[in-house]
Amino acid sequence: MAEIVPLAEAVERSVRDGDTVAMEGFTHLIPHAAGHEVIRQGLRDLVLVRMTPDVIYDQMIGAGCARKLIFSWGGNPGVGSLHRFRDAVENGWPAPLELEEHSHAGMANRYVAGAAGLPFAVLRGYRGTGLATQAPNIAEITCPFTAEKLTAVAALRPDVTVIHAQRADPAGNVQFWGITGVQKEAVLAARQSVVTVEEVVPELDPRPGAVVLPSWTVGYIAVVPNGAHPSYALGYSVRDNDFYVAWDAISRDRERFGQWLDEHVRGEAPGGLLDGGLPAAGAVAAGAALAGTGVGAAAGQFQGSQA
Amino acid sequence: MAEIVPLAEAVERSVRDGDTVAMEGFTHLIPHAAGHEVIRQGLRDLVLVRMTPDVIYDQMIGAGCARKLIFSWGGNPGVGSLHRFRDAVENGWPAPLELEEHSHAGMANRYVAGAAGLPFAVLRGYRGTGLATQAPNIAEITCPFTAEKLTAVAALRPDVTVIHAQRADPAGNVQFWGITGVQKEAVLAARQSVVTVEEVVPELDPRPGAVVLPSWTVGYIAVVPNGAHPSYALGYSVRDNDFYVAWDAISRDRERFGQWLDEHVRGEAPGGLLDGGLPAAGAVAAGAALAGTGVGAAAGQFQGSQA
Amino acid sequence: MTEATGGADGYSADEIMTVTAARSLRDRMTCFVGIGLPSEAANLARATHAPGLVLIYESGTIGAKPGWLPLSIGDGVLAETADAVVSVPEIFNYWLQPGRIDMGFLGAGQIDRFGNINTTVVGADYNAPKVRLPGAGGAPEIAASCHEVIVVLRHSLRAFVEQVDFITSVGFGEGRGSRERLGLTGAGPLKVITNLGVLEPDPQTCELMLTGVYPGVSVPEVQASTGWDLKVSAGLAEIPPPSQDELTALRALIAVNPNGGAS
Amino acid sequence: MTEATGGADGYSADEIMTVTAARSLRDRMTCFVGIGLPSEAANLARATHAPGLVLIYESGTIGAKPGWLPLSIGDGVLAETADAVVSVPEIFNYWLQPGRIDMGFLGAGQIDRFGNINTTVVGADYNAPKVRLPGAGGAPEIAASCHEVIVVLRHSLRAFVEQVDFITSVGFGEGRGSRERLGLTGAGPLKVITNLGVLEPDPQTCELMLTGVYPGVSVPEVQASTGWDLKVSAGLAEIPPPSQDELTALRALIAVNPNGGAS
Repeated sequence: MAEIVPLAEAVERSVRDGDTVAMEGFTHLIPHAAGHEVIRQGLRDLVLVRMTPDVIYDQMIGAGCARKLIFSWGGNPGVGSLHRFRDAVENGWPAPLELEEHSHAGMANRYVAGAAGLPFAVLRGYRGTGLATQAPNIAEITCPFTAEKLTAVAALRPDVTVIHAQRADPAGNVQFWGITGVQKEAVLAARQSVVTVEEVVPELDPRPGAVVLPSWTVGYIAVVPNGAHPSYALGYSVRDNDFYVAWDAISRDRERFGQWLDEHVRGEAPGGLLDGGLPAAGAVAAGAALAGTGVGAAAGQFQGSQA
Repeated sequence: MAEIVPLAEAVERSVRDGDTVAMEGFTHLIPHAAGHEVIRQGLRDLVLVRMTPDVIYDQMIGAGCARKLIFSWGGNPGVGSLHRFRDAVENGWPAPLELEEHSHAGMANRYVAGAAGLPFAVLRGYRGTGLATQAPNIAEITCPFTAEKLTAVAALRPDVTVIHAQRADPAGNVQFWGITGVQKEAVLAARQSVVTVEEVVPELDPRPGAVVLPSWTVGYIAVVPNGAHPSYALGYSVRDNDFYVAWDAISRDRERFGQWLDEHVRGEAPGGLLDGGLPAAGAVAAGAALAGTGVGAAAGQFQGSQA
Repeated sequence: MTEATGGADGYSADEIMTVTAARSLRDRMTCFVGIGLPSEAANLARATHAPGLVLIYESGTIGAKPGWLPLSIGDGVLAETADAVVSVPEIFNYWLQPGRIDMGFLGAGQIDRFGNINTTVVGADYNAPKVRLPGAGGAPEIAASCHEVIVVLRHSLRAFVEQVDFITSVGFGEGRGSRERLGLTGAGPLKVITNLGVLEPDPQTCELMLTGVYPGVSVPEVQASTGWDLKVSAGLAEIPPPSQDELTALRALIAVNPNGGAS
Repeated sequence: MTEATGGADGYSADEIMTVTAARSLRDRMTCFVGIGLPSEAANLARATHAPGLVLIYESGTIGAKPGWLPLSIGDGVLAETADAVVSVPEIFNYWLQPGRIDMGFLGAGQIDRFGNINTTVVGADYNAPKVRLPGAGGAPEIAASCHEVIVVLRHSLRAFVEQVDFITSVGFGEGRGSRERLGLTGAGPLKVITNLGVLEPDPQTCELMLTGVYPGVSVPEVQASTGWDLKVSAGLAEIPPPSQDELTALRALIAVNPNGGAS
């Protein structure tokens, strides 16, 4: 049975330093507010999992939460590079970031295997690519009927999956609709889950295209209106495309990023715990003077590869 | 692009003697009218595929359409045995029926593999059961990451899949809702498809829980109101439970079955072709005097195994 | 169909069987339910002591709350009252297979001393069966993957056999350790509930033994209906008869069934 | 970002590139579309000669009909105008993987003489890249499974290289026969459309050769922007400039984009 609690409590009770944390939402319904809470609580050494580590993980990586990233596409959709992500990979700032990268199809199937209680999933994928040799958790598998060679990917089983949804009911059933992405699989694959919602309504009337996660499959629910911003919740908000464009400049510079973090994340206290184990804000921004990362080249060329 | 045509034409253009034909619908939306059309057209030697070959396949098997049945549960749900099915298996009447049987999970995953363009699917299933050794298309497979032993099932790729849906639009997009079963997978796994619908509407407004099959994934659409009877179409009809109960007596006796077939299937001509290649009605009922099949024992005990 | 033996205090053997099965379900459990006796018992539990019981049918209906006994696992009432309706592949792959369901509730054609279930064929030759049964359905994976399993069926020599003619669904296989060797994640059939009493696996051998009888039922009577040398538990208990509330609820449930019961 | 070279008759190099890409799409095709240049071209085709083009985005929107260029593959307008919205696992497993999609429309960071695509890292050492690119996304399986693939990217020596630093998505691998050996079911990148002209694989070797140039573009100019010895097709054609209708439609499409184009 899901418990409805404040966001800070949901994160405090579910996420530990070093955990494997998946925050999913495919452009739509990205749990930004929960990501900010993870930053505020000063969590460290996380293995972050996400198909499209866009602005939300750029912020968490830049804030020093992550030790490793498991992903399939890391960019600012329609805008360009993720500068904090690139700074971590190219310059080890604020800390080195280990990468495990896949294709979207591979990541989606890794969640499917996790949700299905299987140790692996099979797909036509990776064959002939550098990914197949670069990443672990990818193996060749032979069809026992046709002898055809295919690819197996290992199941993903996050310690915690975090998503944002439109609604829950008082019993803790969760409902989301629109582009529903891989969130059902990500929640069902995880040991624990946190769902932020726009609102709690007395009853979840059926909606076209809606996914319902029964209360007994969810850990914690926190009511956070507009908790996906700058992503959106269909029926509640629209995607703040201006923010994604603005993020390019904010994130390009370490110092400006640090200021933004202080002002817009660490300065906000949606549910207490503000002073719980946080590093001093100055310490995070300290490395900014070392910048000059040379990022930003060719962003326009590379974004097309998002497909 | 789907073509909207009369039912007789849809069946005539898509099904050939000897084809592998899947008619799906999980209790809900069973394409009975299309099954009757297959009987009327006198199709023979079909390999019939269906998770739950209930009354619809009892009729088709009794009418002599089938050479082989690939299935996972053959009963009259909530009532008892399928007497025509049992007569074919136990006494070879009207013709011997080869069986390939699976579990529901195995059949569902065989369709999934077919829909996904994979030669096989993996599940935790069959291990320790007699099915694993009895049926082909089941093999042990080892996880390349954990060395765990699991089960692989071969993809199902029917020549034709036939389903019933609530609605289509003039462009041939198909929509169905309620218990949607395995129909999406069965259509996507097949080379060709026939969809009977309750009605064609100008526009398919979104419905909660609806599956939409785009026109370009469907072969033929035929408008057949109440085409699922005695099964039902949520929002259009209710399940005719009385018919399922009555079927027990109708189907128990070869002669009575033959009469029913003449009256309710062969006697109806929804779209021409009535005289196209049909055996004389008398020939079908001829074996009835040979009956005495001893069926009906223990039906009450066995139905519980449907779950 | 087995004739129900008349019960002592105005209840039938079938009624105490269903009531006993219902009592095995705890509130808020998730329960994968087959049609027939299992569905009757699960819906009785939901109508009495376990209002928060989550009923899951293989048609993909999760949290169905039917107001009467459905005749089939795909009745419209199941979809209309469910918390969620998912596809058939999904119900097996995402919900049953990972061990997400607490209880599997099965019927059986034959059952043997190690709780293995046959719903495929009666007779030694698969290709020339004496009786062709419906087949596996969802049972093999329910038996494999639910945390625990309850089997409900009426006692008879035909049904309770030394060894089943065909293993459709694995109980304890060849005895203790079999499930582990096969990689089956659930605990197996922890209770077999019949119209005479209750059988449970011996913790040492996993052989089913008699652990409870209904009022007025003798041990020899049960043994005479069992096709193996049925051992009796040292802690054999007499199972309490249905309460008036339980009987009333069960009869109300059956009375509103449009087809007069799913038996 | 590459500066668009000014076109002859009042159109830019980027505009003729997008128009040429759009012309490669036929009406009623199904087309798996990436954001950026591919999405621009596909939406232009739908707005002009191919109104029945079925746009499929990896966010799970099938048959999306956006009225403007979406900034991301998950913009609300895609879901709201789609014939069907499916989950991300489903779009890859049931729709892309089986070869159900006619055309895949990709961008690229680097591309090599055999049409292999790199969107992962620039530099020889994966662990210490000169430039970290976004990664694979859906591209490897789009490149593998669509019936055919079109790649759209701007010409430069940095982008058109003898051999990519990292094969993110396979074009023709090491040349003719590679795709078959790898079991890739689609035909591969049959066109690479740039801001200078069009490259297509040599039917014998699968090496990309120049088959078309835009008005005012010389062959040496294209060769000077290509990092390998670019062969020229015997049937080299001059590609017709955009028509006024095409230009008007393209500019209208970009003008209504809330964020001024997906560049």
